[in-house]
Amino acid sequence: MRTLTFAQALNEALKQEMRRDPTIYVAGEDVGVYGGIFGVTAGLLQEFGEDRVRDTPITESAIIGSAVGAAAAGLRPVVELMFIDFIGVALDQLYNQAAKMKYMFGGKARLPIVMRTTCGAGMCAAAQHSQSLEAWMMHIPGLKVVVPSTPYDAKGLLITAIRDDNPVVFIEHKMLYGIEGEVPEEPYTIPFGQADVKREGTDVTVVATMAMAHKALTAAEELAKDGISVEVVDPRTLTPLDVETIVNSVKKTHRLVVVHEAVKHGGAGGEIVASVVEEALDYLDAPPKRVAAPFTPVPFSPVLEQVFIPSVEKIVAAVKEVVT
Amino acid sequence: MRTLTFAQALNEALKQEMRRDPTIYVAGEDVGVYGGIFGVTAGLLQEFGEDRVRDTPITESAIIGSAVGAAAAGLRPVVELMFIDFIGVALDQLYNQAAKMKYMFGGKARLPIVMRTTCGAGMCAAAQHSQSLEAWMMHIPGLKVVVPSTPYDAKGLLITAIRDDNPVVFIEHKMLYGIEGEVPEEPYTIPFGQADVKREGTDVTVVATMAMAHKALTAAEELAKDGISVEVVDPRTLTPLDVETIVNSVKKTHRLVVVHEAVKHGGAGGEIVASVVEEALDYLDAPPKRVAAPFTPVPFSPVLEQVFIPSVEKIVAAVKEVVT
Amino acid sequence: MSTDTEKLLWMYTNMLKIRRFEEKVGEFFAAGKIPGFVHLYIGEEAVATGVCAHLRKDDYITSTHRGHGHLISKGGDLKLMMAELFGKRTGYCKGKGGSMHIADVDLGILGANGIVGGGPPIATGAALAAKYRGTDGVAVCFLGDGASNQGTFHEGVNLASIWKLPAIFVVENNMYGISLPQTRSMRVQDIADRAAAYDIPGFVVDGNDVIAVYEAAGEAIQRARAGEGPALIECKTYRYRGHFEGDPMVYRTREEEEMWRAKDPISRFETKLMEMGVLNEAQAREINERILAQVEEAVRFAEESPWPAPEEVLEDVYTV
Amino acid sequence: MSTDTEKLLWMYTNMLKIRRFEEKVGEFFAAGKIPGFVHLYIGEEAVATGVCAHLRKDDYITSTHRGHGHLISKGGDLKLMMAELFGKRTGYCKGKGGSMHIADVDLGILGANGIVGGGPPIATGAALAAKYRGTDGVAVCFLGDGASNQGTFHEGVNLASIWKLPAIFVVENNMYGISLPQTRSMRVQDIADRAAAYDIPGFVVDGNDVIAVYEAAGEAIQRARAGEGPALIECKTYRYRGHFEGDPMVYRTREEEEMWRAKDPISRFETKLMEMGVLNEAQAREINERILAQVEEAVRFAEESPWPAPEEVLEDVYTV
Ligand SMILES: Cc1ncc(C[n+]2csc(CCOP(=O)(O)OP(=O)(O)O)c2C)c(N)n1
Ligand SMILES: Cc1ncc(C[n+]2csc(CCOP(=O)(O)OP(=O)(O)O)c2C)c(N)n1
Ligand SMILES: [Mg+2]
Ligand SMILES: [Mg+2]
Repeated sequence: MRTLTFAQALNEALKQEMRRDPTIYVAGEDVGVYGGIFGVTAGLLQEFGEDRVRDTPITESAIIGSAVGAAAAGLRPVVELMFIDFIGVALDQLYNQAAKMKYMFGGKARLPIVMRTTCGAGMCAAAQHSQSLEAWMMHIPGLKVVVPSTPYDAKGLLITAIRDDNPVVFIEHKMLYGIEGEVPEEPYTIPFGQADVKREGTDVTVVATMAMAHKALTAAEELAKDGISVEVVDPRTLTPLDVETIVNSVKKTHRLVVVHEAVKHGGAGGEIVASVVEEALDYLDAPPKRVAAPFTPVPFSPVLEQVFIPSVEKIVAAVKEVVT
Repeated sequence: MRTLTFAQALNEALKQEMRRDPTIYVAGEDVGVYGGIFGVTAGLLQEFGEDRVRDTPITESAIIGSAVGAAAAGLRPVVELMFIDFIGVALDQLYNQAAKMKYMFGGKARLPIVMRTTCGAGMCAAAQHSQSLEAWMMHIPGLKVVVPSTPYDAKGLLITAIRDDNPVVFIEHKMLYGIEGEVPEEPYTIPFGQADVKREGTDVTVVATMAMAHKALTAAEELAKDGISVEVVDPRTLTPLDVETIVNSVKKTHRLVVVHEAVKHGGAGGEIVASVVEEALDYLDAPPKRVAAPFTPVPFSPVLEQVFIPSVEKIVAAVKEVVT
Repeated sequence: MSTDTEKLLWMYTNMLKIRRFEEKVGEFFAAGKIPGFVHLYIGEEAVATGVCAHLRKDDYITSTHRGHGHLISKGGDLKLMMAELFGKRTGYCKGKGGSMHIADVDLGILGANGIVGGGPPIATGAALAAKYRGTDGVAVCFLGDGASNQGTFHEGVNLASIWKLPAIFVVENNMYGISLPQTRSMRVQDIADRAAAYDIPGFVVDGNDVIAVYEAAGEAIQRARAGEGPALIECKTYRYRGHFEGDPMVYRTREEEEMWRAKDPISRFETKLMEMGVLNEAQAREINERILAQVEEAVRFAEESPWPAPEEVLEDVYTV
Repeated sequence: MSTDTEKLLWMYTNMLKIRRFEEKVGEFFAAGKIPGFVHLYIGEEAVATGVCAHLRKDDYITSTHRGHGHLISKGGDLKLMMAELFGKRTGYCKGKGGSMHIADVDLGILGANGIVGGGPPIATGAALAAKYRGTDGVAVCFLGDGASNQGTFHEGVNLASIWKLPAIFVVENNMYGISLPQTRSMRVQDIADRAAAYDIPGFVVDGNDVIAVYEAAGEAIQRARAGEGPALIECKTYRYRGHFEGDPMVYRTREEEEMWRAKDPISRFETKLMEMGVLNEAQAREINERILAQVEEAVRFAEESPWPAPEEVLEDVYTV
């Protein structure tokens, strides 16, 4: 099969969906003429024109807020928040408006909004351009939260997101844009709430998302050399969260390591660990472990940033701890 | 000893600290002439004047942002965010600016800011005035997060917060303002990161904060009648979190229930459960349980709101499940 | 004045409807039958009425925490509103929203809003949808003087301006944001002056004169329908009640209140209509009675309606 | 023009310092020695220079993602800056901040800022502190044309206005916010017109004429020191480089760039100073060489400095 980069897979999903449904429009900073700061919206303006591909001023509250109004009035906005770090200037429109409207209105609203955004460290972009804030998004009833790790997942999940009638936060880890993988040409969907077992194994379950899924797979390779068989589970969506697949894996392996790039304290890992122990405490042969960033802002210097980001070595070490 | 309401205890702390230190000022919506929408800043304007007690427009970004600038320039702002639900219009100034400045600047900044705010359901104030968002605050390195449950704790923790050289989010549950308790007249501090065992017990550890600490105590009373001895631990601060006291309690009781009013998914309970099982898995005789709100916005109708808020009955039921 | 009789009587009737409905709401709040925060619009009826007199069903509005007047003016059903205020399952939001979140998307009402400044970006988006679909629909955003200090106001208006959207921002300047007088929340005297920052027209009108509001809104809405972009209309008005029911109102004087009551939008308009011969005492009495009956019916409906079932708490979070 | 020779030469020297420093930064970025996002100020040097020429050490500034020019103008140390850009432990932020977060609180530099629109509320707070303590200190907020569309701008300026704080908002209108031309991000031609929304003075100046900037800033800062409140100064200027290093610049024409290069703030000022007899060729050469030496020294310092130790990642989160 043909391979695409993660960014190309997203771009293809956008184009295919926009061709299918004229009520979809794209808006955000530099999404048009520039084609998106990471190139994900490249070529859209040329194909779909200014009405459907809207360069906005620097005005995140109005970008997301106008998506809320447009969606309530029948359109299907796909808006870009250039970095998830910027959500603090616009979060109200996401959690108090988009996510709650349907409920507050007694069910009588439909908010098919996708907010695409980037997260993550690795580019020395420092404390305000490198965060992983998916845990905040998870804690918002009414939202769905998508965290793809491969080009294949990225395309299928984005198409699902665009067709979903609820507000969806679609988080793209910036270090993944360049990775390649096989991607079917035709449009396809991947259901939300279905974790993907990226590697089967029997000794330990490693749950990891986005860039960390790749590190977990690398760690699994290394651990295989030591005779440790690692199952890598990628939840793919955090809301809804496929606890069942994770629990089933733990029931098989009896050990759990959860990896994320966000800081540990208050992160998504707590939710995953808690969900597993609530359902499968007796299956655990060792205390679960979380591998996550230390409780600090993201440092700039490459030396420090690499210490900050959970490494393959740390995952290997954590797995070794739980299997012994 | 003299008793005060929770609101009065906070008011006294503010007055005593403002008398002590002329660099402290208070700012926020309706904090002056009105005395605060819940009365916590009553009398401050009269005693300290307009320079130190500043009524602001409706401009949360500028309220918090100006506190950042004023603190960096040597003052000690105590600002009020009327409801924590409103943080979405101003969060950037809290997490990208206040919380990160010291680190981003290589240590050379001091941001002694207290942001007081209210949380919680119980007044039929509906989805945008009833949330519990402490989990978001926990996930921000550089912030401290205070969640008092009694008038005594409220006063001591607020004084500690004001004297702390870091940004502190001080969360007051609105249903607690009227509760009474003994409060010493002189100023005193309660160190952050020290959980308080509100009731000793031997059969199960119930960790609960703010309004839920009271419900946990009530549940403990009821369970005592059935011969179940409940230890109620109130962390009092979520960052820093006193894992040690909680773990020690669990090592004694071998059972854990965590209660909070926030929605369960992505809530602080996940962090607490995960922290405990990572350190004390072998001590647990039953799967831990979380009692928390369902994954919905806060509904308006009193009938629904009371279903939404974790009840004494639900805590009792959860405890019974883990002890059998 | 060329407005036809029917329109004039609709405006009179609508203002009275708001007034009587809200008086009843105040009573039931005081009696403990309506819980939560309730912000009454009494005194400001001319604003929503004069603006909405121009709106069609396919136009949109965004409202505020002080929303009953907007909803009624856009065609909101009194029974469904009252039931919602009572927290009953027959209410507009099945009891999930309450006063601050009543909506009727089918009528183009995109909701009251508990977040001050929440509306402007949303109205901008609704206006975008109208334009995107090639209709001549408009979106009206109601907001307060206090809200015009919020950053979302600046952003919403600016976006509407550069995209030339059919959005009309109606500032209800009732002189206070809770306890803070407008004079202490901004240095400009006229909020309409802020329109210049976005190169759009700004109008200042007497918000207690429904005809003045009607005329300014007519001009702005006509421009918007013709594709000429947004406008800002500032209506100077006053709320008679506290910020919310239960407000001790320590921040203003009884003299000020009296001064404004003397400019009551309803009695002024009633007098005018009588002078014009459009209305007489008997008709006025008849209209009033009809409205009172409607309000009573709404109350009865609300009181007799069932509470939501506990398990309904879990419904309506997601569209499936 | 009454500005004395010393000040004129300081301004000339300062602009050159920014230019040479940043040229070097551009080189090292291209060579892969400086990581992350780097936004250069080249072409806009007159703005920071003309404004900061009035500032004292106890005055405050807030800066932006495009901050090197502001920092240098407020007295920032080139060695510490360059080391920070390299990510070394001897840098201003011990390698934790990088280009977007350089600060020197002791010099009143409250930080570059990665959040567009982050500065206005912060500068307002610093101005509040100056006023609160009864000093005549001021706070200057630098921001871009793009940032003036952000809600935080509206809020920060409004608060400074009603509290009559000594805050000066300097909009560096370089015609673009990344790829979006100012003409497409707002309908007003002059951002200074937005000052009227807060009833404060607004100035439009040629941002490539350091004397024009100096004079407008002087007036605004003097007012602020005298307790007359904030002002907005819009400086029309242009960035020569891409938005960040590596930007393909698909959104503007080479003709436009050439037009602006013809108005280069440094060569214009150099010519002027020579005409005035304040500067001659030899002096200019000498100044240039001195600056080059300083920049070289900064580079050497940065290159020779050690990396942070891994465990330092955990330090400096909290004040204990
Ligand atoms: C973001 C936000 N900040 C503060 C509040 C609290 N609040 C509710 S109404 C109100 C005053 C609003 O004033 P204005 O916009 O003038 O409207 P009015 O109440 O006068 O109709 C305030 C401060 C809120 N609901 N949302
Ligand atoms: C809140 C926020 N939104 C978007 C960005 C991304 N961004 C960085 S610089 C920039 C353009 C800023 O334009 P302007 O204010 O005119 O400053 P200039 O770069 O032209 O100096 C943008 C959109 C950001 N850093 N922060
Ligand atoms: Mg008002
Ligand atoms: Mg610019």
